[in-house]
Amino acid sequence: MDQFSMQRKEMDDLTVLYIEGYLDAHTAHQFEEALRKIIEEGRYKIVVNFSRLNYISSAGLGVFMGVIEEVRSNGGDIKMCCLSDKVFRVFDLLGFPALYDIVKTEDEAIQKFRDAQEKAPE
Amino acid sequence: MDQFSMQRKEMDDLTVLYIEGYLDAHTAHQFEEALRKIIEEGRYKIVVNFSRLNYISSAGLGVFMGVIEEVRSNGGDIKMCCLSDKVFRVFDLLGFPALYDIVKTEDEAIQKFRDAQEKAPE
Amino acid sequence: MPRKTEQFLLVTPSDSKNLVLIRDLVGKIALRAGFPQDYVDKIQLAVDEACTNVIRHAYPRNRRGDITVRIGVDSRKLKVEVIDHGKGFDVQAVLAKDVNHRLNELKRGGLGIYLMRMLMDEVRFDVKPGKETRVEMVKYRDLRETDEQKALQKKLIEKSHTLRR
Amino acid sequence: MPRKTEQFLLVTPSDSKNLVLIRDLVGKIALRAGFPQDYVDKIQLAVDEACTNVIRHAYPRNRRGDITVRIGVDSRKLKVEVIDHGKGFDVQAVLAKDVNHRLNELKRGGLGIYLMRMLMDEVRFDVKPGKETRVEMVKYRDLRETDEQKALQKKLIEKSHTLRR
Ligand SMILES: Nc1ncnc2c1ncn2[C@@H]1O[C@H](COP(=O)(O)OP(=O)(O)O)[C@@H](O)[C@H]1O
Ligand SMILES: Nc1ncnc2c1ncn2[C@@H]1O[C@H](COP(=O)(O)OP(=O)(O)O)[C@@H](O)[C@H]1O
Repeated sequence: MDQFSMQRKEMDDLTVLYIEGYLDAHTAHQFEEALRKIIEEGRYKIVVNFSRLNYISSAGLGVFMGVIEEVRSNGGDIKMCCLSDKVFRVFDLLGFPALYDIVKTEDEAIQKFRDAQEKAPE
Repeated sequence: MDQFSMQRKEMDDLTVLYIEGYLDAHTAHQFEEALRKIIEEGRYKIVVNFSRLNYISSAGLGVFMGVIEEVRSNGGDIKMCCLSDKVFRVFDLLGFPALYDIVKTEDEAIQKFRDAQEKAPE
Repeated sequence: MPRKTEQFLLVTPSDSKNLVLIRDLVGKIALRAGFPQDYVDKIQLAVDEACTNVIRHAYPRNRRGDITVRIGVDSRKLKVEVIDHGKGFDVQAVLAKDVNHRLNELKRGGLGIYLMRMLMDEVRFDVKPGKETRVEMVKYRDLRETDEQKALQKKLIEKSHTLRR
Repeated sequence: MPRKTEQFLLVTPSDSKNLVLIRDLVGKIALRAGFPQDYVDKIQLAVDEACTNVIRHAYPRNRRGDITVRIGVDSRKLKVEVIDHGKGFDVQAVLAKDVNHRLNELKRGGLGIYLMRMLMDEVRFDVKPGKETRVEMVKYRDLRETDEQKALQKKLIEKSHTLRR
């Protein structure tokens, strides 16, 4: 009966968060906690992999809105990959594709971070 | 959304009916029709294979009660095999194991018909 | 495990195609409330039997009524009420039929109420003919087969042996 | 496809853990009524959003109320009503906030009602503060995106481009 679960992977300064199941007002706080923990560790380059996410409601979308400012103001970003058509449609309805990098594969998301690094090396 | 389905196999004078899914008051009439059709064809040696049946209510059990007399009075029988523990428990609660041959495998059910034939050849 | 009673209510048309909706909802609530799978199976079947009776017996063919299922869960038990507003029936007469009668009638049913009583810890009927028929069933979290249930089944099995051809 | 309206009613405690029960029931009814999967997805999400609002906004923290979901299906449409008996809200004020405001507020939500209006063909609110808040949503079997829905989204997308860093 576990509706929602997550897994985390680290690659250098990059964190990939895999989310699975149903992300609604009931499970959104688990997701928010996981994101906040990553941010508190000072890791601001985050890829969220949606490949196993079946469902998202505005409560799940709100989690992104709630942390994105902090992440970006620290030179990071949240990039999203591997959304099913169904989940993408919800993002699309809300104009998220203009606000976030939403890409097809995890590699593409990672490459976006690498490209940005090359353009603006610290 | 198909809750219940069936498949039929013929071996000489024996008919095996495979039932699958949920057998309740909604689907019982489909099952009853299939059994009646077999009987109308004059085929009275019937094995019902439960291996893919997930659920049975008294409406499903009632189907057996409704045809067994006709089947047996024509020298046949309905033997049942491959019940899950859950489905067997319902049969057991109602004392069916004393009224019907309920066996573990399809081979055993078939063998029971063959043994009976040898003992009482026509 | 909820401290207070949590109440759920489902009303559907009295149609056999809705049995699956009712079973699914009741099953999810029971499982989530921490009942073990074999209890969940029993609760689902008992509720199915009560609802099947509403579908088959409560309303005349030309007037489709409703089935109301009320579920309450607390730290000790799950209670389900199955309610219809149909013609009702003579509970005493039905319950008075002993195992003997029941088995002789097996061909044409008569198993539902017996199953409900075997599967649940408490089964009560409250019939106000033409107004409301209510079946109330309780399953406790930690209670295995009662002596009454064992005795009922023993009688049935003895009887069925004598009926066996 | 039912000729007359078939009515279903589900009442659960106003708790986010019940969203999954509500979505599952509504989804099964819509699917069985012959709605295509993408419509079923939209109906489920719209109902989830309306129920999430009840859970988040309708009742004070110390008083848990109920969510009532009423579903009606007929040959033309599916209608869902989500009802609470909480504090209500000023519908005009909320609807008056244009896309501009909405996007500036994205950080803290404000997406639910917008989504409901995008996903369903008709959305109506009926608020009797302190008594009953009712959201009525209709999805027709054969109606694709309305012009209003297209215009709403166009405005939102234009706005979000200007907000993009
Ligand atoms: N909700 C109900 N409304 C009217 N009659 C009922 C109802 N439930 C049970 N009954 C009566 O009780 C009898 C016994 O029910 P049951 O043990 O479930 O067996 P069956 O339904 O197979 O006859 C039914 O035949 C019916 O006359
Ligand atoms: N059932 C309700 N009871 C009370 N207030 C509500 C209800 N539904 C919506 N509202 C009000 O409408 C506002 C907008 O809702 P919505 O667009 O879903 O966004 P959000 O819930 O994220 O604020 C809410 O903030 C709330 O004030």
